Parts: sequence; structure tokens; C-alpha cells
Amino acid sequence: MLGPVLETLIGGLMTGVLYSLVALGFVLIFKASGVFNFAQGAMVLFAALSLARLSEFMPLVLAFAFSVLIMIALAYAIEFLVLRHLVNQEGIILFMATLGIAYFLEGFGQTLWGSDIYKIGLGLPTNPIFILESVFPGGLLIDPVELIAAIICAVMVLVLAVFFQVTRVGRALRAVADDHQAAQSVGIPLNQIWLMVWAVSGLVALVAGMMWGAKLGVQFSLSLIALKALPVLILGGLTSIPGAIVGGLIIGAGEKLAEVLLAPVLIRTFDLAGGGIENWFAYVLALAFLLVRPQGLFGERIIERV
Amino acid sequence: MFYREVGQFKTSYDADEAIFPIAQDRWSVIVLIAFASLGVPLFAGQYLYTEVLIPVLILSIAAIGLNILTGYCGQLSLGSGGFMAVGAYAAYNLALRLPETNIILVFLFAGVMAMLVGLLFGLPSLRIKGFYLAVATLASQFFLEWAFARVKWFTNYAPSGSVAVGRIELFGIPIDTPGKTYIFVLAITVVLTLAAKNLVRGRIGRMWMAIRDMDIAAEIIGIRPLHAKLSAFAVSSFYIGVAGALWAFLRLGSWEPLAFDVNRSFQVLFMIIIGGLGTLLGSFLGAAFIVLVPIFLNQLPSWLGIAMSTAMISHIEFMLFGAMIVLFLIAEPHGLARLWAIGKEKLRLWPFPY
Amino acid sequence: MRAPSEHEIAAGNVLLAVEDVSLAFGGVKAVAGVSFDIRKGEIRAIIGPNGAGKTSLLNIINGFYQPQHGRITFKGRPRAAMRPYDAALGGIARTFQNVALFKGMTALDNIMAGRTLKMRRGLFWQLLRIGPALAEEIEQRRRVEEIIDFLKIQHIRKIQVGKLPYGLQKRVELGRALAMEPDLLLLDEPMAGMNLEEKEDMSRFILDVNAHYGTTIALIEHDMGVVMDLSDRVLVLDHGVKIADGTPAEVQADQAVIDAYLGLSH
Amino acid sequence: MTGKTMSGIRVGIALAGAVAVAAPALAQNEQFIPNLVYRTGAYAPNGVPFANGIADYYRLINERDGGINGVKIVFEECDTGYATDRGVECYERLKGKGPTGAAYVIPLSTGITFALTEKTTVDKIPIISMGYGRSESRDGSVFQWNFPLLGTYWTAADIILQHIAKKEGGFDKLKGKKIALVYHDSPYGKEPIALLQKRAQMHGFETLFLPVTHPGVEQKATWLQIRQNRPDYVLLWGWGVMNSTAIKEAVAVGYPREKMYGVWWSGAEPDVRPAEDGAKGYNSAALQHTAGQFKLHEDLKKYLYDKGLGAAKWEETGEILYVRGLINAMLGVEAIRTAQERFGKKPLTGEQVRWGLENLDISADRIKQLGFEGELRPIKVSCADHEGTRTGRIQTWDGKKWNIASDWLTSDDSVIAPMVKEAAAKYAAEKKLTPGCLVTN
Repeated sequence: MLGPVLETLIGGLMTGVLYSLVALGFVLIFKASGVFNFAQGAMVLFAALSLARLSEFMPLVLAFAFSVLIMIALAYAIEFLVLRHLVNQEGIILFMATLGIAYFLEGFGQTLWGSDIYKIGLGLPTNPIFILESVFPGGLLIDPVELIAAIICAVMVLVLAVFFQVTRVGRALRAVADDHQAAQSVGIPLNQIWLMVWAVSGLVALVAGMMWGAKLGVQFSLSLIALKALPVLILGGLTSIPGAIVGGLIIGAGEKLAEVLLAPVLIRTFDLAGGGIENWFAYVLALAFLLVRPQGLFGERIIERV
Repeated sequence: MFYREVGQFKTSYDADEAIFPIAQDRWSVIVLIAFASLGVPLFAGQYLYTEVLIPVLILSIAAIGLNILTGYCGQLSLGSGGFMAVGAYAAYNLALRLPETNIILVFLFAGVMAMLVGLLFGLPSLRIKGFYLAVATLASQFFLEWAFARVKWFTNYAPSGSVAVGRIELFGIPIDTPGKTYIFVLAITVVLTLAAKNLVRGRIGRMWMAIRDMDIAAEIIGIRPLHAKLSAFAVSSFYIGVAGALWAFLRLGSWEPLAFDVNRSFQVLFMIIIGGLGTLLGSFLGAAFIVLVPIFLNQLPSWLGIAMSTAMISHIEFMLFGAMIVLFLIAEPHGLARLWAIGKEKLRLWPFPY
Repeated sequence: MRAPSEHEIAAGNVLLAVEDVSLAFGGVKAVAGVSFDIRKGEIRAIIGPNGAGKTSLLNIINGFYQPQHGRITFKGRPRAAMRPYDAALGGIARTFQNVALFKGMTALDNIMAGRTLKMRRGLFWQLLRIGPALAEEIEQRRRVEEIIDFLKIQHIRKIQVGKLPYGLQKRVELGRALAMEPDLLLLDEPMAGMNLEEKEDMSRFILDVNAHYGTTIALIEHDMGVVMDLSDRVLVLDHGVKIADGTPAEVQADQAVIDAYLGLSH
Repeated sequence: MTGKTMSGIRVGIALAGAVAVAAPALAQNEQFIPNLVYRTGAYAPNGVPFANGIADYYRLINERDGGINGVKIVFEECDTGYATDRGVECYERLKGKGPTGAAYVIPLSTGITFALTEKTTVDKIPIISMGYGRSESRDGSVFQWNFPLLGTYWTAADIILQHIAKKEGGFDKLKGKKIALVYHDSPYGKEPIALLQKRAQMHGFETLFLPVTHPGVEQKATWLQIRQNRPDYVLLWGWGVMNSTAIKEAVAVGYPREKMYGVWWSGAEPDVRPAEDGAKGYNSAALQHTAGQFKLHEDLKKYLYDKGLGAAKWEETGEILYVRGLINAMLGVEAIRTAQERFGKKPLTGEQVRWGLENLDISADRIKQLGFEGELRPIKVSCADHEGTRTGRIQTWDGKKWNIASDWLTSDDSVIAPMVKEAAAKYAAEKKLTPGCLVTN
């Protein structure tokens, strides 16, 4: 029994890492501009589509570079066409605006790049690795693609952490996150910072899209991972990078364990037509957490002023 | 000149508290309802009924529901699809298990069940706000979708999970033609709209708006957030539940939980953003917009005689909705309804430029 | 300095008493062991330099903030803290330093909202809006129109308050508070940002409210001239601590007040 | 730009061409056929080739023969996105077009088929659900307007089980074995469950049903469960992106692809290609035809692709789903032709086309004549049997192409017929229908 549970846990944690990667994009934007960017999923799709289609004509590295440029251009377009006009609006209005952006990007991405399944050939090994075969019958399964994704994600987080702590831009970013007006008054150009942060989260989307795409193929459904990242954010807190990571791991592991362990029990008890509880389980987990600790695991406490 | 209220003096608060205090409004609403119920059947064909009028009316009810919650009370919900499903399956089960039940009661029951579920899922709104609440409502969306796909009792053990309704009749008159269906839906829409209009301009509506505009100040004048938010959730879910039952019974006839998935929630939300947050008129305009745009886009290439692939039309639909939402949020947060009001303002002065 | 009013004669009849109340945010003490009372019918001013804890005190009175220490006695009922709803129910109304109106609603609706507690008819009657619900609505509307007339804001009745100039917004906010028919009205800088003429208007309204409806008023104000003209008694705070309490004349003569406050601003 | 986007645009050109001809002339000699497709969304990879096949066949008939006996085909696509309600919308929008309304409707989704079943009865328009739809709808006395030609899901599941039994050495050898079904959580995916349960009861094997939520990119937990339950075989009832994901996840948990059997909607190129070598050994049922170009393609090249009128790219015209689109369109056209013999060579109503479908009888000679030799076996539809034929094969992916891996297998009617009868009777009772063959005058 322990073997399968451990295996599910490992599998869940690795899926969780990929959720974290998407959630990270959300956090970056929220931290700097207070925008809850629902379009992050559409950005992942868009980035992955660009990369996949470009890599049909050119070496992957070059395709990656071009995709980075495309994501920066996209960030600029979003800043210039949308955000700039919605400064000082309520969070909820900005959120709905990003819903619009998401829809637009989904249509635009497919118009530009097509709606088939596309490959991103990273040349990753696909056959499973089994460890601890002496301890558990059949060993514990590890998916090498996910393992590599986990490592890349870890590197990504490290780089971002360094970026925020050490560089001048990073410090400015943190200042903006703390207080928009104060930051502006000491001469930090808000628009540039926002542009910057959208570009960075575009880059994160590209990496996330690359990893998901390498695993499952690049297709329209990629944009749906935005829906997977939401509970992660709630759990981890909207403003915390470590929160996004830990939240992703908890949600990933929690939902897979629930599906494998809890669903069969539910099916038997209530005579259900199959399981598939992971979809809502992640949300309910996050929601339960939210009621206990509204600011999330690592989020900052929100104090309301009159 | 055409839209002048000058000279209309109200001599009592009673008159000023009438549902449409301005004579032109009153008359245009009466004319509109008369036209919709008596005029339209003179010329409408089946296509106009089933593809335009009936869906617009039913979705308007859902939009009014969400508008009460989001537009009036300021609580963002992405769970409309789930509540519509509650209405649909509640109605299905009542009609199935008590086949003699009057169809009006079936739809009322659908609304009440959705209201109870809405109250339950509205409880977190007391502690959480904004997009946190939006995510919480998504939880209800996914859970409800799942429950209707999995709990066999809801679908009467249908092996495919798809359910269908039989003949629908009202007081012995079968509602079997598009024309009759339309009149039936129209009647329900008019009643529910007038009731919503009454609610939003009375004490309860002011409570909702107060919570929306500034919940702290609302509490200080004696509005209990619990009361206001839960009543908004209840009324909103009732409307959405009725809309769900109507959609299932009179539009789809046969459905599966996917008919009420998260895209339906987004669709209803888009209606109120484009139509206008916090206006009832906007609910209708938004629903009409969302229904008509795809039809229009499908016709457009043949009208223009240009080539456009099916995929392209679909993509344009996505882009157009996305762009419209952003555009409206930037330029006119009160949506089409506000544009209408501006138009009216202009008409009031026309033909004089000032 | 105005002549002693008839309300002062009734003084001694305490409406609200605050005893040894303290409130701290993190390590910062906003209010430290303040005690004072408000008597029925009087106009009570609370003054002090910026950051003296004036607004915090109002927030404690109407239940926004829960003090860590101390006791509040309102209408003879002592309690550790108020809840905003209970405060409203008990007859405490207030206005805010930065107008806290419902921006998306008309002036009329804002003031009508102030009468929420006076209205009883439930959802069902509201849906139909006939009979009792309509009668109630019309009755309340009549009362609200009196307030509108009193504040001379008839012309902006049906305008969204978000579109009104600041001075009018303040007036609507006062109207909303009055609509509650409060026993105690808390005004947080009712004249901030107003020009002289508007200030005079507002002073007139405050005095009229006090005289006409017999409403007890506690107000925070910076303009010392206004304070001296309007108030019966003045409470002076500095850094969260009470440094003086008395008639305007007494306070004006108080050395501590002169040092902490008047001395600086004059 | 390359690929499907481009081909989509070409369809558009073709389409607009047809409309442009139609509009000014107000020609009455046209047969209108709606085309419910999906070229967008999660199911586009599979929807696009199928839609292209259908479009090309209609165009070919117009270009080569000048229509069906001189009656030009006018068709219009409507994108359902595989969503049932959009499908209903599309149907309602298109059913009344053309001088005689829609000839028939091809829903290309079991969910939409379910939703349309009652509507088409009222509107008198037949549904062709070739290889999908309600399994019991082959009973034409109850489902007078449904035509699940070439095989239902009960047929598909039965063929696969027969193949597995043969491999194991007989149905009795299945006793104690465990067979899992990974299915798309929709009416489509749920269809085979009834047959699997029946067969499980008969032969004593265990079943494990694992639903996958739309659109099917989230299957990690499903495959971990498979790894832990170690079923002897896994049946896959997926569609669109769900299929390729399933195969990839099978690779990731090391489940042998040789033990996986997809339904015929889970056995096309878009399903296996993304998994690359990982899909090697994966099996699926084949709906009579195979991949690859055949006789008809000479005409397709000559009349469409050489003139730049084709909807797909030429290399894609041998793909499984494209070929299936061709066959589907051909069956529809032949039904119209059959009906024309009785009602005259003019645009026909849905009711008349229904008669053509119910009396459809395509012999081996005729198949050869039509250029479909080797892709289809003779089919004869009757009121009692709206399926027409229930024979298929198993194919295996070798990493590059699909290879036929079995003889012809025919579903066992001694098992299925009683199930059909029972289910159809239940439906008739619920809807208060009196079963009987429909007579068209």
C-alpha cells in the first residue's frame, strides 16, 4: 500500500511543480501591479504555440529566442493597449479585463499558429525510471520529463529570487509592490516596471508552456492550466513566490492523492459513476484553507483602512 | 425633442416611485411588451424564435441573476453555469418523479433549489472578497458539474449521463411549437424582470448597492453584510436556476452536465460586462449581443462575399469577445446600457445641439 | 463664542461614556487610556494635531476598531466594544473624513439607504412592491425629502453622487447620517476642504440639526474658529492621550493645549 | 503559414464559392447539407481532417459530376467546438436552409446526437452518426431518424473484446482478468460501459471504469491508478487531445501499449503522432477502412487538388479521419441518390432522404464503382437494422503507420441484439412512442 501512495505523492508533487510554474507568473504580475492575471494560461498557450511552430523552421534555441521576443512584444501590447488605460481601477475590473485578454489571446494564438497538436522536441527521455525496486515491488515510478521540469522550475525560481534580491530592477519591483505611489514619488517609472514584470511573467509562461508542451503536446487545452493555477495561488498567497511553489506542491500532491485514494471510497460509498474528483478537490482544498487563513500560506495580511 | 421629460411634473412621491417615472419610458416598455407578445408572432419564423428570441430571453434571465450578484451587490461569481445546472437537474427530477406537477411549479422549484445551493456557496462571501470569492465560486462550478455527472440519481441512472425531457404542457396546453415556447418564456421573463426591477429600486436593492460601493460604510448605516450578501446570492441563484431549467427544458430538450460548464459561466459574465454592470437593461443587451454576434459572424462572409473558414470565424468570435470586454471595461464600464442612456440623452435634446 | 444653549442646561445626562480606552496597531499606540463622555444634546468637539488619535476614537465609538482595553457605555449599557451594526442600531451615525458615500447610487438613494433600519418589509413584498412595501417606501421617501429640503440639495436628488463636487458630497453624506435619525452623530472633519462659504453653510446645518432634531453631535474639526463657535465642550488629544477637556474657553486657556496644539498652529 | 490553418482557409474559399453561386441565382436545383464540424478548440486535431474529408467529397461530386444527378450540393459548416449546446444551435441555424431544408445532419459527436435525436424526429431530418451515437438507435422501429451506420459503440467494444479473447485463447480465458476502460466523460465515453458490463458478467472478467474530464489533458491520476491496479488490458474511449495524452501517460507509467485498445475514434494519426515512438504497439479498432490513399484519390487529385480546391493538404488526404470523412459523405450522397430513384432527381426533403437511408444498399460492385474498394464492405440498411453492417478490424501503430492486425471481426448479435431491444423498448416507453417502421409516400 505504501508503494502506490508514495508513487502517487511523487507524481503529484511533480505535477505540482508545473502548476507552480504557472502560478509563479500570476504572482509576479500581482505583486508588481495588483492585477490578477487570468490570461496567464492563455499566455502559456501562446508562448508554447510560438515555440512549437517556430521550432519547425529553425533550431530550438533560436525558436526560444524568438519566442522570448514575441512574449516581450505581447507584454508591451498588453501594457500599452490595456493596463495603461485601467490604472487606478478596482482589482475586480482589472481581473475581468484579463479575462478579456485571455479570450482574445486564445483566438489570436490559434489564428496565428493553428489549432492542431504541435510538438516541442526537447529530446527528453520519455521512458519511466523506477527507483527503490528492492524496497517496493515494481519500484517507485518517476517520469523523467517531470523530473527535468521540476529541476528547470527550481532553477527558474532561483534565478527569479536572485533577480529580485540583487538587481536594481528587482529592488525597484519590490518597492512598487509595497507601495505604488511611494515608488512613483521616488522616481521609479511605474509603466516600465509593469512592462518589465509582464515580460518576465511572459518568460515564465514560455518555460511553463515548453515543459507542458514537451510532456503533452502543444494544443488549445494548455490555456486551461490557468484554472489549475488558481487554487495554487489561493493556497500559497497571491504575493508570495515561495507560496506559489509550496502551494503548487500541496495542490499537486493533494489532488492526485485524493483521486487515487479518496475517489474509490467515494465511488463505493455513494455508488457514483466514476471518480474524477481532482478537478474540484483542488478548489475545495484551497477554499477550506482560505476560510481559515484568508491571506494564504505566505501572503501578506490585508489590512483594510477607512 | 423626442425624449423630453419637461412638463411632466410629479405631484406625489407615489408617482415618482412608480416603476417607470418618465412617461416615455413607461410607454415604450408597454409598447415593447405588447409588441413582443402580440406583434412578433405575426411575422417571426421558427429560426427567429428558436435561435434568437428564446435564447436571448432565457440568457437574459441568467444575466439578470448574475447582475444582481455582481452588478448590484459587487460579488464576482464564476459559478453561474453550476447554478444553472442545479436548476436544470432540479426541474428534471421533479418533472420525472412527480409527472403531474404544473410546469410553473417545476420552474419555481428549480429556482428554489438553486437558491438553496447558492446560499450554501454564498457563505464564504462573508469572509472573502474580490477574486478570492471568484475562485471560491469556481469551486462550486467544478463541484456541481462533477456531482451531476457522477451521482446517478440526478440523471435517473441514465447510462449515458444524458437526460431528456418529455412533453411540456401548461394547464393542458402543450408547449410544443417555437411560437408557444416563446410566449411562455416571454411571460416568465417579463414577470421576473419586473420583480427584479422592484427589488433593485427598493430597500433590498439599496442594501446590495451599498455593499457593492462601500461595504464598511454600509455596515455603519445599519446594513448587515451577511444579510445583504446572502440575499443577493439567494435572489441571484434563483434567477440563474430558473434560467438553467428553462434552458434545459425549452432550448436543449436533452443535455449533459457539459452544457453548464465553466464556459457557460464566462458567457453569462461576459453578457453583464458588455451589457452593463448594475443595469437590468444591460442584461438584455448583453444577452442579445452574445447570442447575435456568432450568428452575425457566420453570415458575414457570405454577405461580403469573402472567404472565411469556419475555424477563422470561431477564432474571430473569441478575439471579438475578448476585445469587446477589454474595450467596454476601459471605455464604458456601464456597458451597452450606458451607451443607450447616452443615446437617450442626445434624443432628449435633438434636434438642438445643446 | 455663542450663548449657552438650552441643551447645556440638560447637561449631566450622559449619552455615551468612554472609560480608559486603549488601542494599538502593532506597536503604535493610537489611543492610550482615554476617558471622556458625551452628554445628551450637546455638541462635543474633538481636536488635536495630526495623528492625535481623533479618528481612531470615533472608529472605536462606532465599532470599527475593537479597543484592546477599556469600556464604552452607550445609553447606560456598558460593553467592551461596539460592532458597527449594533452602533447603527443603537442610534449612532457618522460621516467620514474622506467622504464614504455609495458612489454608484444617486443622492436620493444614498439618503434612502440611511433609512434601511427603519424599513421592515421583506423580500416578498419588495418583489411585488404593492401594498405595505409601497406604502413603506413612500412614507420613508417623504421623510427623506424633508432631509433633502433641509440640506437644500433638491436639485441633485437623482444624480449619481460620484459625479458631485466635494462640498455637495459632504452634504449628502450628512443627509445619509441624518436619515438614520441618530441619537448621536459623529462628524469627522465635516468641513475639510471647503471654502469659507461652504463652511458657513455646513456650520449652519450642524447647529440646525442640533437644535431642530435635538441630535447629540461629536465632531472632529481643525478650524479652531469653527470649533469655538459651535461646540459646547471640547476634548483635546495629543499622541493618543487626553490633554484637556472642557468648555472652549477653558480649553483655549489651557497651557498644555497651547503648548501641544494651539501654540504650534498660531 | 502552413498546416491546418491554411487548409482551413482553403475550405473557406471553397465554401464561399458555393454560397456565391447559390445567392444570386436563387437556384432551386440544390440540395442543402449542413456540416457540423469543429476546427477549433481541444478537439480540433481530430475534427479538422474529418471535416476536410466531408467537404472534399461534396465538392468532388459537384466538380466531377455536376452534383448528384445534376442536383448541386450546397453545404455550410458550423463550428460546434464539440459542445452539445453549440451543436444544437448549429443544427437549428442550418436545418431550414436551402430549397428543401437539410437533407440530413452529421453531428460528429455522440452528445450532440443525443440532443438532436428528439429534435430531428419533429423536424423530419435524419441523423447519420457513422460509427458513433446511441448504440440502441440501430433499432429503426424506435429510432426512426437515427442511422448509426457501420457500427455502434457496442459493436466496437465487442470487436475489441473478441480480438482480446482470440489472443488469450477464447472468451473463457478472460475469467479473472481485469479490463479497464479509460473514457471521455461524456455520453460518448459512457456508451461502451453497458456492453462491457454484460460481457464481464458472461465471462467473469473484472472491469475498471476510469472517466477523464473534458478535454482530457489531466490524466496523471488515471494512469497512476492503472499502474497500481495493473489491468490486463486498457480500452481507450477518448477523442481529440485526450487520446494523445493517454498514450503519453501510458508511456510515462510504463503501461505496455500492446495491451491498449482504442475505439476507432482513438486510432488516427493525431492520436499517436505526438507520442512519437512511445505509441509503437498501440492498437485500435478500425472502422472497415484503413489509412492511405485509394482509387478515389485519383479523382480528388484531378478535380480538386490540381485546381487548388482541396480543403486539406494533399499529403493529409490519406489520413484515417480524412478518409472517414469521405466515406461518411459518400454514404450520405448515396442515400440521396437512392432516394432520388424514388422521388425524382430534384432537391429532396429530409423525410425523403430518410427513406433513401433506410433503403440504402451498396453492393461490392457499387463500392468499386464509387472508388472505395477496400475501404468499405457492402452495406444494407433496413428498418430493423440502421447500422447496416457491424464488421471491423484491429489495427496496430508501428511507429510510422497503421497496420491491420486482425481478420474481419463481426460483433456478436446474440449478445447485442437483446441489449438493443431492451434499451430501445425502454426509450420508447419513456417517450411514449409506438415502435414501428416509418412509411414514406
